[in-house]
Amino acid sequence: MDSMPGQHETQRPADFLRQILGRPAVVKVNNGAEYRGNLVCLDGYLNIVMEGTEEFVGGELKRRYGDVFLRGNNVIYVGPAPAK
Amino acid sequence: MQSAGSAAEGASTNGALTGGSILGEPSDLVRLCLDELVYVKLRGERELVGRLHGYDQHLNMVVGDAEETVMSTEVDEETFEQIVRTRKRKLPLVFVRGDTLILISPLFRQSGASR
Amino acid sequence: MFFAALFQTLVGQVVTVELKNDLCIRGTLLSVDPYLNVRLADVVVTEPEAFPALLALRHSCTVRGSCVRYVHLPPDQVDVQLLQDATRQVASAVKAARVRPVGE
Amino acid sequence: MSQALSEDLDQRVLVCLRDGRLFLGYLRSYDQYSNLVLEDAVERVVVRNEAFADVPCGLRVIRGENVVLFGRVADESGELRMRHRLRQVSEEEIRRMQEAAAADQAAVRRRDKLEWPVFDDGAF
Amino acid sequence: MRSAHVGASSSGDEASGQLLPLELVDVAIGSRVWVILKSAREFRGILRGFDEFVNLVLEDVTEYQFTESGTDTRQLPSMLLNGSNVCVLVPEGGASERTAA
Repeated sequence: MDSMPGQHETQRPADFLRQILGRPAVVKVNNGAEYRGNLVCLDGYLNIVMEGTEEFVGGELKRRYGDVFLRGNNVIYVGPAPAK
Repeated sequence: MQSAGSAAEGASTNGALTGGSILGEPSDLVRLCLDELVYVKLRGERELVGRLHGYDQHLNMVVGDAEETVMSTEVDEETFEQIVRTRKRKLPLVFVRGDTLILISPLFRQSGASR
Repeated sequence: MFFAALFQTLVGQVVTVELKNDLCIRGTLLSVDPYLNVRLADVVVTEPEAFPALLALRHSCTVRGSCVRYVHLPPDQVDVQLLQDATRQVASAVKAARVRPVGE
Repeated sequence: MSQALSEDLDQRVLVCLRDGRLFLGYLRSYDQYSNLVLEDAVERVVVRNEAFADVPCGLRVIRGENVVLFGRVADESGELRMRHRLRQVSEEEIRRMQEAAAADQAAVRRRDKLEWPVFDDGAF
Repeated sequence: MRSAHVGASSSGDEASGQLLPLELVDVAIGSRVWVILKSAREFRGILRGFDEFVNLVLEDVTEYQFTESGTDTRQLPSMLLNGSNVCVLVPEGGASERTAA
């Protein structure tokens, strides 16, 4: 039992989200656009508020937002911004 | 043995998570947008800029004095060139169904405009 | 529910319903239900060249709420101040009714 | 939706579906999901701004979630206005026109592909 | 709503040799999985956890997006994948050792 790979590292979605809160994050939405900014808060529908956000479409910076609310149904994934 | 996905635990994701901000949950940002100028991105390459007069939990909204921008790409019949066409129109008062909404952003807190 | 009540106050007014398939229908609002399905009277399809078959519609027309993109409202018939106040009230009521959020 | 539906009961209605198809028939029954039962139904096949044909399909049950809109067509003037723009043709004729229109669109798509060379295998 | 019995001590089910769908997901925790979305997008990574909506926590992720001009791939250290877009989840090795335990 104790030899199970990665057993101790099990992480539920709620834990994961709590961990990345208040940190730089990347959110990908249905239409392929990507949002990079500070993750301010989110709810169970995966509605997300980010600040200082940049919008990338096809790898190209399209727009900047001070604060932005992303509707959860369009969110494909959310994760910590990869270290540069 | 622990289980990663018990419903009781999972249900807690239905609450809001906040990163030490004045915003307790995402909809708080939308509430702050009331009576303010907002930028709204909709499905189908549509954008609205207007004043937010109302919304509900589905993000259905009523926006006043709005300008809508619709972007469409077309292929030129002759040259086969890709043309991005933007059409703009004024919408004095419009109800927007929430399921088409991708994002909403208050313009008064916007740090930088589009490039 | 909230917007159904707003539409209820607009019964008898002329509105334009724009659907997600780009069809626009103008007509007098007859009724609305909690799903925001709307029923219009004396309907006019604003782009008949795109949807000629719908010219056959006349008397009344029922539109499924989920197919709606916009409803263009008559600005002089909506008290936006009232709407904002109602929105705030509903928002705080919804928040109060929700279970205590986690992560606090 | 359903309280409004009762007014249309036993009327000739036009139903527009999400995939763009149109059906006409006498509304005989419905339920809370606005599933509809049409009697003496026809599918109205329309090609562009040219022509239409009514293809009989008897009794039809239409699933509510696929309905975009519907309304009464009892009024003759509406039908006349429509016929002013679209001439009525036979089922065979409208199928031929549909195929021609589809071929046209395929040609446009092929032109798009020239602009966007998709295949690296020298297919073009 | 899905059943609340998500892999919660599956001893009874083991006796009958049955494995409920979400138990399979539970068993895949800690091993690599291949996730196919409803759209032209796929992910490969180590499954760290999930909830009743099949939202998935993945680690060491490769994202594949299939476009007309080929496949775009990118690497991400970790992510929460929205369950509402998930179509297929395939455990890719390592899982068998866990079932034996």
